[in-house]
Amino acid sequence: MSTTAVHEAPAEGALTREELLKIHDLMLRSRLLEERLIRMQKQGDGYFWIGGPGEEAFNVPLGLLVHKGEGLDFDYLHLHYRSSATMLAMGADPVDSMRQMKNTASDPYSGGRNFVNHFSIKKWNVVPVSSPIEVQFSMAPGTALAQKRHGGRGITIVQGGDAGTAEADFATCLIWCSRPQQELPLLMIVTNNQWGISTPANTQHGERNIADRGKAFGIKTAVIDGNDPEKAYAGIKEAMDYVRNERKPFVLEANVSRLYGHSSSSGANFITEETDCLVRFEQKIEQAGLITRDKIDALKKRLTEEFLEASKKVREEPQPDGSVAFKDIFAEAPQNKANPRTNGGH
Amino acid sequence: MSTTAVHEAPAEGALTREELLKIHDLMLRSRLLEERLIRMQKQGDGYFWIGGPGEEAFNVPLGLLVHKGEGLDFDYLHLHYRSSATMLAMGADPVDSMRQMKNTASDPYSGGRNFVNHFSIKKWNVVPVSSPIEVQFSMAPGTALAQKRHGGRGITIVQGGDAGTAEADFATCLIWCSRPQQELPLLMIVTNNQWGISTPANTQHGERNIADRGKAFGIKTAVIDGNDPEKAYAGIKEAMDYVRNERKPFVLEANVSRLYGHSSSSGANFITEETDCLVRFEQKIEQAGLITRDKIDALKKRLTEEFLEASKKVREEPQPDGSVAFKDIFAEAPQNKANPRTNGGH
Amino acid sequence: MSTMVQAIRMALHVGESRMGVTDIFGEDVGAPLGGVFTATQGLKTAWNSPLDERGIVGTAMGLALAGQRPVCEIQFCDYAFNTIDLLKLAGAMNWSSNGQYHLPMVLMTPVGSGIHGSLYHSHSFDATATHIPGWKIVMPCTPLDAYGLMLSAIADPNPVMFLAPKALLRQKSAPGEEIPGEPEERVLTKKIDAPLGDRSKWTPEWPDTPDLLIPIGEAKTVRRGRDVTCVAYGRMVAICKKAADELAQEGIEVEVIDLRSLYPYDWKALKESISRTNRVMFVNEDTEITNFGEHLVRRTVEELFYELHAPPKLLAGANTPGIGLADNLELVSVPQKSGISQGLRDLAKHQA
Amino acid sequence: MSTMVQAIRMALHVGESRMGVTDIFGEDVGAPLGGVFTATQGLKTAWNSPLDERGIVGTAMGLALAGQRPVCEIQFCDYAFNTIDLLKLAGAMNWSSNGQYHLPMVLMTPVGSGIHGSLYHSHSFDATATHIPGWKIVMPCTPLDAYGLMLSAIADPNPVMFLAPKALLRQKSAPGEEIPGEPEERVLTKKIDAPLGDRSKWTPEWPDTPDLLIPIGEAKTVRRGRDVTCVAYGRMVAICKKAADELAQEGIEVEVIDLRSLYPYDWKALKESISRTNRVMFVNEDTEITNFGEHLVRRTVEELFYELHAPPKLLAGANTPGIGLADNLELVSVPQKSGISQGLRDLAKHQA
Ligand SMILES: Cc1ncc(C[n+]2csc(CCOP(=O)(O)OP(=O)(O)O)c2C)c(N)n1
Ligand SMILES: Cc1ncc(C[n+]2csc(CCOP(=O)(O)OP(=O)(O)O)c2C)c(N)n1
Ligand SMILES: [Mg+2]
Ligand SMILES: [Mg+2]
Repeated sequence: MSTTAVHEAPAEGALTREELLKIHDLMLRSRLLEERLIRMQKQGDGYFWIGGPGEEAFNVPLGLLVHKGEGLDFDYLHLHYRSSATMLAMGADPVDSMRQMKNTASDPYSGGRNFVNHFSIKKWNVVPVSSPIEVQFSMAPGTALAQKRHGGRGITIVQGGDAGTAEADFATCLIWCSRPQQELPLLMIVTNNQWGISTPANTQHGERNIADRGKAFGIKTAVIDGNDPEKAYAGIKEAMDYVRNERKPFVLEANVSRLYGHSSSSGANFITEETDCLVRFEQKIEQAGLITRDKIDALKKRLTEEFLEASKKVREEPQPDGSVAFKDIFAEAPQNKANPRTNGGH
Repeated sequence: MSTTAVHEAPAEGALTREELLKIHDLMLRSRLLEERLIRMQKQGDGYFWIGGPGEEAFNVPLGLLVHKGEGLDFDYLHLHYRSSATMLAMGADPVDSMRQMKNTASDPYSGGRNFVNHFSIKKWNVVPVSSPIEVQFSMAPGTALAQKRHGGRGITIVQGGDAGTAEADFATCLIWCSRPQQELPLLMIVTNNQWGISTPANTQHGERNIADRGKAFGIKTAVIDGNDPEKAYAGIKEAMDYVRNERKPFVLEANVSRLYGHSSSSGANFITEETDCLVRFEQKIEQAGLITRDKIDALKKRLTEEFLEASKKVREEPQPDGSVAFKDIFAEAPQNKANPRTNGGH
Repeated sequence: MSTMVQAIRMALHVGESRMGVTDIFGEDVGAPLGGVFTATQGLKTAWNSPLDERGIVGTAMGLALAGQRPVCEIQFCDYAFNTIDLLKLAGAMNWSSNGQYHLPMVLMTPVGSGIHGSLYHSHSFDATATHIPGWKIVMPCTPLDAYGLMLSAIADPNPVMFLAPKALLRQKSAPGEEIPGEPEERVLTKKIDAPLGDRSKWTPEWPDTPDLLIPIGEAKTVRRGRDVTCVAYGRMVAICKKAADELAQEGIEVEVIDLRSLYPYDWKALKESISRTNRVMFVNEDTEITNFGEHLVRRTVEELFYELHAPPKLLAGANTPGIGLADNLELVSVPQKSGISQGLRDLAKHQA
Repeated sequence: MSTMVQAIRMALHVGESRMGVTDIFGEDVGAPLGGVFTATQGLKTAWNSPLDERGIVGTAMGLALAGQRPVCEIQFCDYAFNTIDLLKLAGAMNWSSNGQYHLPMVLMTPVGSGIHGSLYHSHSFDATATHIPGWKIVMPCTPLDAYGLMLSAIADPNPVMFLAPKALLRQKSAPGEEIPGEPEERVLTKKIDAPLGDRSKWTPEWPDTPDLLIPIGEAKTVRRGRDVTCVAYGRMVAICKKAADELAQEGIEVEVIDLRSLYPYDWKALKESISRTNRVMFVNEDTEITNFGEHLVRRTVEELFYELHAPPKLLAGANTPGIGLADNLELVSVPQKSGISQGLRDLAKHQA
């Protein structure tokens, strides 16, 4: 079948059939995971939900394009609380998200201390996601500076929402990544869903595009459709390649949707008015003959059951005991090198 | 004499002979006052000096163009520690600056509490100059918002240096003054002397012009030569007229000099490498036949003596006593309107 | 029986309709949401701001400098820590301007734990706030006090911080503690709570409530007792009261004082009580090192050392980087009734 | 006889040459100035930053997350109050990441009054710093301690704040307290102080100084005494010592302890001394409400109440919005020798 044929020999730069199906699989997993997490919260298996349903078409390609690993040769990720699809695309275990939702002792990201989708994965350079908006943009120049000095192809990726760009940190990042002769390999990403909780972007932001703020600093910028995974993949790849090769910053803005509202505090109900990137993409690959509706439905069914079962198991996992509150406050100090003759001065 | 004739019937928009001489007189006064303050500090009649020698060509026209008075119908000024020429142009008494330098009880701006050139003049809407860099840019939207609502022609003027634009507050001001349908009558001024203490601007700032940062927000911008009082006057007037009439923001950047270094901490010695706007302007008006060198010298001599005498008097004025440290912490509370039946709840 | 959040809303309505409040603003403060806790629904001067706490505080300062009367909100006090420099500047405005510029602004922000808020929806702000000179600081624990203290905050010519214990915002007033003029519960809700769904055509019907200003600086004794004085504020007051009521069954009579105003605070009331009971415990949620309760302990030993029949006690939050999400983590991080009871019992039983 | 600022510079040199320090940065920290107090002259990893304290702290955090060892400077602690949210985040990094991410960063900043600094060059930071969990905090008052504590701060895998009493930065070490290996004064200056004028060709000659780490958490007794314990840090130590020496002529023997580390602090040393003298005064410059000295008072009455023969005292800064420029204003706002002597005398003479 011709469309298939096209996809067996994809056009220059286009994604292969396998890649497109992989992306769909990850988008679907991410969506179903978030929907499971929302259920868990509504059933009382967790106190609060916030996450990324509606951003899969952008976040999955991002995760696939990350150069994953630990240390300066790999990409550093300063993400926010809507990045679950990026994490799954990188290979994170969905069960761990359920553990953080249920704040079990087994939650690998925060040990039951933090809200769901507040990732922290040292072996992949994923620095702790923090609740305060935008502070990641003040830290990102640090990892990028270390990488600039180190050389190689590792870059720093920092991501946040649209409303958050009004915080100081976004401007700090623009300034620190564009210092003359000190430009940093830093990819600044704004996932623009046109909302800050209940506040529409167009009531607070005079910028035509938020990315335009990079221009005064001579930073390259682009605005892409984050609801189309192929466009997103291409846009992210182009920006990343530039940052990797030129060792210079780039501001990438992507339009995305917020499909379940802001968080469980606003009800976490499906918003029919917003574009659903998953539905859109499934229609496309179905029409292109890459997959049948039956296959999609079967996959959906299997994953839904898989996640439900996992959530039941997680529910039984032990909670951290009180002593955990006092663990990890300080890292072990190195053994004291002090010279007894003078240490303490007496 | 032709040039004079030209100045008797000035070209459209050009300044009259009288205006030019007035500007020169104020520039000279401002310069001599700062030089007197520097002397005072070096002689031990004051602990610290920071001020604006080198910015007279910009700051004097600014002061002359301010719509001066108290309340929403007049301009609000959020200035910084280099604004003495603006204050003198508005009619401030040079002796009061000496009082603040010597931290006398008679210092009207801070009662002997704050450093010299930290003005605060409520009757002219001059809000307190603060040592922390750039915070005035976070407060300016407040006075501008009140004026927007009030209507009329009063505007808010906020001014700071170039290095300080790296602080959060500059970005805050850009965002808050350009909200859709909420644009504020706010003139943002950056006096760019290419220095932040010892740090050259071109080692830290990737912007071609700092003013360009306004463009992403659809804010009008301009960059002018702040060392030429005629160009400065025209540039400020154009920006001000726009803000006054359109009730919209404007970012104005002016290149200026820092003629005595950063402050007394860096020696406060004359820097020969920088353009001296006063020398340049005096040559010009002398050649244009507006004034003779003798007249300039005589004026300089008279003012120098006048300021010296004043500084001697100020030296004799009493210092605040300790009780002043505990005055003015809180404003008088209005008399208690509480209903005794329930106040305090018992 | 209004809730605290309704009481704050009614006070803000009085503020904007009779006391000259010009602006009530912050993130999600305006329509349609009217605040993440609904404290600002239906108010005619309420508006939404950019997501920028520094801009919120700075703009409030500018408005106050221009003679307006702003009430600004920081959505959670957890997000006010990037504005401390501006808060210090606001507190210094009158002083540094030689008394020229008053700054009549109110900053309101929800504080404290008790809603499973994890690291960044559980912070206390009392230690930080009381260390900033030039501010008055109030922290009510009942709807009526919230109403009266908000009115006093608005009337004050100085910057006033209004710390709202977030876990109490939806609690109803006790019988007899209604705000004069407030209608019966269901009616009030119908009149002033925004409806679900489309709110574009909704306008509230404000009940006629009086100018009942509760003076800043006056504590309230919520329970009389001869044996031990327990000084608390915010969410801790009710817990201390409950512990005290239970201890009465053991024959221990605890006097519970709600400080209500953290600065200036009612030393006269504390002194009178401590001099009578000779034993005192201070309770608050903030982390225990450099804690406002330690100031009260210091003042106590400075002035009342020889009145004390037992060492004064402080029960405060654990010195951890945050309050963990899991119940067990929050329970060991914030004072609980059991610990409060034990502390009070030990004090009462303590033999000098 | 190095000055404190030279000692810090030598420690930073050891840090970058032997201990893995990768970045020493902040406003005017790099060439040509090398810091407004010259603390960073001639260091090979020193660089100038934009005028943005949030960027400085954030970038230091990022560098530490990436395995670097940054030492960042806030030019004056007076300008660190817009970064408290980031400092709190840094202190929470190890805890919130379940122990995955250590944050080996040093933040150094000049603190305190004594140089006629007026409102914004006189701030103390000890109250604010000690209220932020997850940080270690040191505050030396001699060049040798500055050297040894900076080395310990650099070696520590956690965020450490190095508070430098600005009025002491140019003071020389006392005889016998030199840093081992430091040459004679004039020679040292020639070797490591940047010349006036053009510095582009200048490179320092670093003396060979040892890895003398002074452990974080150890106080130092600077004067033995049986009658009263006086606990201070930073600029107040020498003033307390002087007051104590004078009081000796009245027959009052004061024990003066330099805390040196504010967190963790050496409770063992304080406890031992207070249990012996039964009288204690804490002295610091920060404003007196919600002050770190109040924590020490609280700990004292909590654990040593019955050892005390007099109420424990705190002498701290006045609760004013700033320290005024005029001498009279500073004198009444910050503890002075006369007040310290009087306080100690009263304590010693106090009859229980
Ligand atoms: C510093 C700070 N201020 C306020 C909040 C409360 N808050 C949480 S999410 C949010 C809106 C964020 O909007 P945006 O940046 O567009 O990201 P989105 O949630 O739309 O993806 C706000 C105000 C916060 N978490 N941190
Ligand atoms: C928030 C803050 N950080 C640091 C300082 C110390 N400082 C005083 S002036 C100055 C440089 C300001 O440079 P610029 O903004 O260009 O103004 P200029 O002095 O050149 O006119 C610095 C870093 C300060 N006063 N405030
Ligand atoms: Mg958004
Ligand atoms: Mg400059």
